[in-house]
Amino acid sequence: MVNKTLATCREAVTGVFDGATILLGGFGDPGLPGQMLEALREQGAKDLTMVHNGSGGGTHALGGLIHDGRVRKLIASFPNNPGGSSFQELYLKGQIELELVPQGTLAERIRAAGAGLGGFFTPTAAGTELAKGKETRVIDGREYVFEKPLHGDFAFVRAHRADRLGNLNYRMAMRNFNVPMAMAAKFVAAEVDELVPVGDLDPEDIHTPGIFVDRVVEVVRHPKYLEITTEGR
Amino acid sequence: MVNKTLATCREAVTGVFDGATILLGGFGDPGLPGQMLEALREQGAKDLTMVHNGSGGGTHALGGLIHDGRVRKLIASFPNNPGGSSFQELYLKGQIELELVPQGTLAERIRAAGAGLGGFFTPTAAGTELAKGKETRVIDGREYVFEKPLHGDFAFVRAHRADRLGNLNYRMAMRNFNVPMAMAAKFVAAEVDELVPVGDLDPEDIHTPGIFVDRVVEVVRHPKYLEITTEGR
Amino acid sequence: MSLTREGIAYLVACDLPEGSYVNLGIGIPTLVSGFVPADREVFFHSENGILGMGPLAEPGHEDPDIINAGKQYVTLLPGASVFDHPTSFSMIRGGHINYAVLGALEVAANGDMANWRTPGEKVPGVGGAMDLAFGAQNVFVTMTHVTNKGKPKIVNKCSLPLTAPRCVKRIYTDMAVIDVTPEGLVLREFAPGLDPEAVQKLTEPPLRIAPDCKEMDIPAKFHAAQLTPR
Amino acid sequence: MSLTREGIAYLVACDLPEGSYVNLGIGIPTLVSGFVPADREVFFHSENGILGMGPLAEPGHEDPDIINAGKQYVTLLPGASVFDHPTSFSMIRGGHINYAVLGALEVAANGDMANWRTPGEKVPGVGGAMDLAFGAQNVFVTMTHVTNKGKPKIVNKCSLPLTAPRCVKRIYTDMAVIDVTPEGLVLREFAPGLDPEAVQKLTEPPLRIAPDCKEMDIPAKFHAAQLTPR
Repeated sequence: MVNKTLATCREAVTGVFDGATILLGGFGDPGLPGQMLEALREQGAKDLTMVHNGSGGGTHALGGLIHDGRVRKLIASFPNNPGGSSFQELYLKGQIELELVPQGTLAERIRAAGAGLGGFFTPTAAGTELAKGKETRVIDGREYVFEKPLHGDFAFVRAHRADRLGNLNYRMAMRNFNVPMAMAAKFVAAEVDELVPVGDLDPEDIHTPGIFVDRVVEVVRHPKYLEITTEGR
Repeated sequence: MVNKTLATCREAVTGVFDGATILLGGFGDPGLPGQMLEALREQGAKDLTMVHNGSGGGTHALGGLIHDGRVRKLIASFPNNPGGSSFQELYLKGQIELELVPQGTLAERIRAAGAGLGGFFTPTAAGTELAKGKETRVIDGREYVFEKPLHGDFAFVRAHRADRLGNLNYRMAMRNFNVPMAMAAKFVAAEVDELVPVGDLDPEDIHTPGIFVDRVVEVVRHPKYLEITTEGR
Repeated sequence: MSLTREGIAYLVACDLPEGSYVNLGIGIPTLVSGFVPADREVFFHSENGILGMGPLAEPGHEDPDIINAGKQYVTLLPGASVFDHPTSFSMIRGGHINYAVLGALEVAANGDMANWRTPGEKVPGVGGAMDLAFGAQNVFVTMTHVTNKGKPKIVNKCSLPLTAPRCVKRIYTDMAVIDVTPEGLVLREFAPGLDPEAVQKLTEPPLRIAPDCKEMDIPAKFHAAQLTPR
Repeated sequence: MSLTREGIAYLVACDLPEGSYVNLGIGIPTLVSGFVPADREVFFHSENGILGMGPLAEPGHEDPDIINAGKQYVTLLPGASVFDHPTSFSMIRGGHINYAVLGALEVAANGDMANWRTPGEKVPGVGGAMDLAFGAQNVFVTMTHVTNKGKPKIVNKCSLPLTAPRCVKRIYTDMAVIDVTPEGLVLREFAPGLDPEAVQKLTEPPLRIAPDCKEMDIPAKFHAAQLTPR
């Protein structure tokens, strides 16, 4: 019997190696796998490349990982979110690298990785500082920038409900980066509010089919992780 | 008050002009807007470019439109579906043009149009007859084919439930090409099994948000249109 | 005289037609939704995957999974939908959003706009700003007419890094409403008590005066004695 | 001796591991799902947006909105999900499908495969064949070993238009199971009553014999007296 569930986030992050690229889901609190991040802090892997919309907040979760000096590079659209002090301090000291990507381009690069594409042309950023050094092309009279897929060695996401087959359902605005990220990594683990028996999720309510997911951990929501990760746009 | 509903498919197709490109949703029967097609047959526009997975069947719906000589060009992945005799006959006579596109590339080109991309690189078809004359590029050691977005002047789709804001919900395997097609045309009309009051569709159950949809027509399912459109892969 | 921040937002709200799909940036733009007439249906989009966003959630009634792009707890109106980031930015980049209302630091006569890097900012962040500026059908800018130091923000050429070139359609400030057209900037309205000359004095590029240019018709509660600080 | 079509499908089914995600093409491949051991969970994907597909629907119990890529009414197993075409082909092209089991007209020694244009066919159609051949992690081919005219289908070089170059991992025929490796074709199993020489005689490229090459262990009901016609 297929069983993708694990008892703890600690078990879900054991394979993370030094230098790994990690896709970290969520936007603000909804969909952020806060306990996976705490488990990752304990696990110890370093020189990580983290892919996330922001830079986390304070010294917890992603902010904590950065604060601990475990992140070599951040790929993000909005790393200067209010409260993201650890990143900002390290960045100004030259101790962390930043690849700044417009939010829509970030989402599309991750999707392209999951969809097996070699790259795409987006209009966003053409003619701006963020297109410097990038290939551009005029297509049907409009200028586009070439962007490559963004693959992860690991993706960590948070969903609402899941079954042992790895099928995931998200509540409301939890889908955000989680849906594309769960498609774009070699190993995908989800922390979820609730594990349900196979068949309880309606086929129409599964937003991330189990084919994309390797491991699932039930993590009852902790109010702490609903507060600490707040970041601005 | 916003009201995107119309009483008949006839009204929904009035704007179709000679030479228009029409994205036609559905795969087999599920999601095929059969009544829109019948209305289009009556409406009379010609020299149409139809974008659909197959070529329809017999002399009804898409098959009928082709049979009537109204289609100048078909963009499809599987036009030789069993029963699609009108297309096959006209094609062999040189009376209809064909652009053959692998099914995944077809879906992705339509999505790219809806997503505002200028094109993308796909591995599919690299080194085959279907890549002839196309730009190719080796990216990270693999060969890819460049494909451009496929926009429609019109898209016709079928959904299960809808509201006056144009929000659409699909049952089971109805989503297929309908989701990307509804994003990729200047004018989008849906025929639906049932119109419901605004608020009856759960925010999580809306697969095509109303922003993509211009017109909605309630069409109770006709068994006739569940039979006639059967086509092979 | 000039307008309050609310006054600027009010002007934008009046111009959003029934049935339009709108994304509001941070700052003055967030105020716009509060001034849409009650009988007009306008749909607000949030980058993180919401269409049909309502007002901020009442304290104690927050849904932890419903936030806006500014990470505030918000509500959903009947008919709202939720979706993932690729879909959300397809709406933006694909030209499905009718209006993006954005704050700006500078707008040039040709519609170039800068709003993502403030001069003193050492850590850059772009968020969804570029996607919106490149993708929305109409980019409306709201800003104070001049900087804290009294310098025009509507300039011949942007000095700050661009968010997008030639993207702005209309500018709403505490002094004026100005259209960006292929023939240059066109003054459409000026704040009560001002005149076109007063607006031109604080605007770097030359303004053409629209044939129907007029003083704003705006309730007194939106009037401010002085220019609104940024 | 050789195998029936069901026998070929049975061999494939035995090789699909627990928890694998599989897309079955038309023809012999569709028979595979019927031979997966009852205690083994294997998930079947359909291009039109289904994962977790079950058997064909019983007559009178068809759901009009649940069909497979061959347009047959099918069922969903518990844990199944439905999605749109872009997502479905992301599963395929993105390398998420573990096994695509496809019929073929020709397979070459280097793994080139041709299955989308039959020689006599005047109207071309490709469907999802290329996406599957390019995208799946492992492409398994099922076919009769020779054509109706007795010519080998496993050839030095494909004469028909390719579906994808160098895509095939393993070939299942009514005579043999053959792996495509960087060192060429490797014979792993031969049908009961045959020997490697008999297989080689009807195979154009040279076969290497696997060290553990053996006669198939397959129930007698799958044995056929003669080569199975195409």
